[in-house]
Amino acid sequence: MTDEEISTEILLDHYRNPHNYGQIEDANEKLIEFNPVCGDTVQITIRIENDVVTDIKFIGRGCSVSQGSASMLTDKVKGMNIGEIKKINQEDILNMLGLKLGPSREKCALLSLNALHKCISNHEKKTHGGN
Amino acid sequence: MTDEEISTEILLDHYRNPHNYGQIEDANEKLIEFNPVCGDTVQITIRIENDVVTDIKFIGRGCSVSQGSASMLTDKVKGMNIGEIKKINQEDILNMLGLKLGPSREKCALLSLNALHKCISNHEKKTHGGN
Amino acid sequence: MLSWQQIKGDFPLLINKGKNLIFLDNAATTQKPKQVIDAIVDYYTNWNSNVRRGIYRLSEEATDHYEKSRENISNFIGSSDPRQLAFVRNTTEALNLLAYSMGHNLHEGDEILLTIMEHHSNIVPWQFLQEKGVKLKFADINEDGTLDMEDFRNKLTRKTKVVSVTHCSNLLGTINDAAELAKLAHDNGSLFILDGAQSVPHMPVDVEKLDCDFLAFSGHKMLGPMGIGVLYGKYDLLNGLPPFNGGGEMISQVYTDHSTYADAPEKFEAGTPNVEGAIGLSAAVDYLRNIGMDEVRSHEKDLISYTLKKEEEHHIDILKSYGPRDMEKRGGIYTFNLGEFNPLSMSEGLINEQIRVGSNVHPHDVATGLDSSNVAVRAGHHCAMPLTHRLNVVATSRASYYIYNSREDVDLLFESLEKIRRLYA
Amino acid sequence: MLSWQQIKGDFPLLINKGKNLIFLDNAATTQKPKQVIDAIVDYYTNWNSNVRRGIYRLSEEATDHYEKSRENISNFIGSSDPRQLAFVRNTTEALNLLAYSMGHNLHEGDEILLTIMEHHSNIVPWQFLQEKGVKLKFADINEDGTLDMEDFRNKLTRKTKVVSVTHCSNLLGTINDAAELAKLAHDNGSLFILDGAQSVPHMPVDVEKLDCDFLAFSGHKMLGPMGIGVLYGKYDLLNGLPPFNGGGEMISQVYTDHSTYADAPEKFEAGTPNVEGAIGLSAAVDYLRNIGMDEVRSHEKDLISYTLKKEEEHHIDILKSYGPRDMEKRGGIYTFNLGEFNPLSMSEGLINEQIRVGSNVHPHDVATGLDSSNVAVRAGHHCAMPLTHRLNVVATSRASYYIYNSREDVDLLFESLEKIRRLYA
Ligand SMILES: Cc1ncc(COP(=O)(O)O)c(C=O)c1O
Ligand SMILES: Cc1ncc(COP(=O)(O)O)c(C=O)c1O
Repeated sequence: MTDEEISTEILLDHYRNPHNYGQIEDANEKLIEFNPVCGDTVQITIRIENDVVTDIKFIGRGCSVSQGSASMLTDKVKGMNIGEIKKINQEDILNMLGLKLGPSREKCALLSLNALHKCISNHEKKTHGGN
Repeated sequence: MTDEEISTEILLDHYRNPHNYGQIEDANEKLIEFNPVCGDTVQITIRIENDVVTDIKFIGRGCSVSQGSASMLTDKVKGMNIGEIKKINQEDILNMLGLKLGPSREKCALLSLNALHKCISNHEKKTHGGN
Repeated sequence: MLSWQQIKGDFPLLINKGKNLIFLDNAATTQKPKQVIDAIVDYYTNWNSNVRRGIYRLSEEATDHYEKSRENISNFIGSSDPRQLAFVRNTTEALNLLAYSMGHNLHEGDEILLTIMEHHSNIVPWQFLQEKGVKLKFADINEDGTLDMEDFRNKLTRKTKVVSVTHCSNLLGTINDAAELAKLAHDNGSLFILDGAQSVPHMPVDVEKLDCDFLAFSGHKMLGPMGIGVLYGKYDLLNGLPPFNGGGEMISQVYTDHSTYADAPEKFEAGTPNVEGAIGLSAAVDYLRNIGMDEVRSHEKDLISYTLKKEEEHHIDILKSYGPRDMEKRGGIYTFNLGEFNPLSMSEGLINEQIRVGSNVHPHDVATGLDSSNVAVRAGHHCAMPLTHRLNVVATSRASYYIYNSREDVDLLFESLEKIRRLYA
Repeated sequence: MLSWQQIKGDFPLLINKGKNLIFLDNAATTQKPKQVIDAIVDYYTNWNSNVRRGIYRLSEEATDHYEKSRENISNFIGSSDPRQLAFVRNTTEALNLLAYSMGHNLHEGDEILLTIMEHHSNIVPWQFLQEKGVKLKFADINEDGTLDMEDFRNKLTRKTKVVSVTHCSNLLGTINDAAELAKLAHDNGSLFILDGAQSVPHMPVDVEKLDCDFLAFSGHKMLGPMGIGVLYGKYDLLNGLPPFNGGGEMISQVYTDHSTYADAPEKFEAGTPNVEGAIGLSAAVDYLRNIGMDEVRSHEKDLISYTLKKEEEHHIDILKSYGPRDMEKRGGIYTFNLGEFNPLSMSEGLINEQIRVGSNVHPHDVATGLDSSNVAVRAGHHCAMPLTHRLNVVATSRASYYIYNSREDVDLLFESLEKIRRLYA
């Protein structure tokens, strides 16, 4: 198998049997991100304590790239602190997937990262904004 | 001199010293035709008796083609009856000039014919319309 | 007639890509034969100039080429007067022109009747008129993907000022009975607009036989260059419309406080026209005429019936396709899903179920999978979101055929679909 | 740098025509270098596909070429963000887009300040807004053909919402001080639009240095293909405008009763874009950048000063030319008359005088005469009727230069003018 084929297999594994699938009861952030063009949807629920992600789950519907990357991303960020998560960028996600994606599929890959970053930013507003 | 050069000379002669230049006092039709694109203008005054053009004059401003052809056309139609004049078409005017004109100059050449045809049509409306 | 194999040989891009490209996205845009590319090069090498206003020979020659192109395309669609054709950028612009221009005479309560299978280009421009109280109605489809004529008749009311309908759906492939719809519209006193984006390239279209008041189509979908399209209108109707864009070429006189306008078609061609585009499209029309539009239609009919036969043979369990199975009502468009993704009702929140429901393959994954087998199809809403929602899916995959496609391409499509189905099982 | 003679060698049409064509109608449109023609052929031979929505490789490559073209052209005009450029058909469409779109927020009594030297494309679209009570004002010119700054300042009032001005007059050749005008507009709280149709092709233009809010220009006037033009806008201003044309590509979501729109620039690119045009214009920009826009400007400055010198030397008695004689304020445009034809006041009727007054030669005759000496110039109102009337003439003849013109072309122009003058004497 080539590297590309291995990466595809890993992604499909995550797609078929997603990790961290579901909703957290005591989440302090919850957010739905949606790509109207293809209908890809990811909902993230996250529990942040002292700026550290203690738990994160997602539910969603969509293609292997959007859902597989959500599964991999939630694995990756569990236990990370907010500062580290904010540094995760497009590049990191594409490296995580290890696939050559065209620009239209990149949007799928970044759906869950966008959702996550929005959660973090909402959380910061609440805590640092003082309400 | 080539045919083209002779035709040009004739046209320029008409342009420099137009025939039938002026206004008829007892005209029964009078009409101004105007090409807004280049400002070419021809006014025709015409006397029609029993469907025959007994006199016709023009005044105008514009290029050699619009003014020269007005001069030649007024020469040509004096004494003609309405039926004959209505049959004069684009082709006839271009043959009369004997010049190869591009589409934009053809508009100049046809200015006075259009004016003349409108005069005739107005005259017919009056006489056959009964007022 | 040329063989279809020979025809493929006229397309430099297809020759270059060879087996690495089975191009099945022709409803989006088509490839160009060398005759069209040559016409463009010839234009820029021998005739290029601004048109109409120039008095020198080059400009008059360019004008001549431009107007001859108009005449040629006019003949192609059965229009008896070339002044009935205005050159625009594409179908979208033609429909916007109509919506903006007709909008001046539409008032609160007036209705526009569309169908649920319209392309966004035949929806959004009309939506702009909702601001002034104009109402849009959408005739529904039947289960088989054909237009629901009863619903159409019911929605055609005394308030319906305009009926605007696609001749062929770019998603279902449904060919609507344009002549019948035109008659219904006219009997009702409504104007009838036909979106010919998917019909003019693929079948004989005669505006006078169909009796449509306006017709819009795009050059790039019929072997022509990008950036050129056509709005046809019956002369008096076209000429009677208020202008759309203002500027050079479309005026008669301009004063600081007002302007007067040229007659159609100039009236609707503001600014320097795309002369290259007109000449390129004319060359495309020559190419198509040379094949014969009846032949084009037969060829595509053969490909789509073969497709439906293959579909039955392969019998991929989760495959579902859309659109009429009566070949008389079906263009060369094959839209399908490997398992359907239904739209989520965002307001109700997401349902907490596992992703992998019956091993559905999302259309994006289908397209990527096919691409890795060198088969180029489109996936998404195909600029027909209301129809996609009507079908209760988030997206579909679509293969669309043209003259250079063959039965082998269809074979490859199904082999690749089998492969994808196995991969995701 | 290349020599100007070498440059001419890049233009197939000019090589073909040889001595039979001295092309001096570059303000109308320009010829295309083989680099641009090749880019078009290359596109249709290797990359042609619809952009943005395709998931297969060919479409992604086409999208990549399309967006790289946007970036390249963005850099060329000093824009720091390619999303500030929307591709349109031409300058005319860009200005219509602005007028239609801004029109939503303009109300009775609001004023738009133009100048009397505007092209019809920067007048007629604004006139459409007069219907809703918006007022147009026109800043006048001085005797030397420069903008009357005092009049401009006086007409800039608290009601002026928009100032829209040409950077370079296509008739007088006057180069307006865009940075100064932008500053005046902004200090007044007005938006500032620059018509760059005659400046972007001919001199360095940096939108950020000039601080214009919007800039419009046409590809075909700067070696690019027909059918492509650019609207630049500061991102927040551009993105803040309501949409113009509706349809595919410009939407985010479409429902039967409403739609949401994409962000700029997609928002303003409804329908299948002219990908060929964008790629061709990008190739033209590469060509110009390679020469250097400072060099282009110097070359044209040389030609126009040489022209004015020749004019003085030949001293044709009835020749009158227009426009500033200060070369810093003058582009490569030479507009003139062999005797002036003043407009007739139609209402007062015609004055009964002989045609031949001072052996004036009508601009049409001038152009035809020059054409028979193979010199292609334009004659007429040059889509600037208000300015033509302001100069108190019915028409003018115009020679306009570009990179492939030479001093010999100017020599030939004057020799031919002498000949015409003699013929009509
Ligand atoms: C039915 C239909 N109408 C309109 C359009 C819009 O065509 P264009 O993008 O060329 O304006 C398309 C093509 O996408 C179409 O299929
Ligand atoms: C100053 C100016 N503005 C606008 C235009 C219109 O350009 P286009 O016809 O390419 O839209 C022109 C060209 O004719 C021009 O010279």
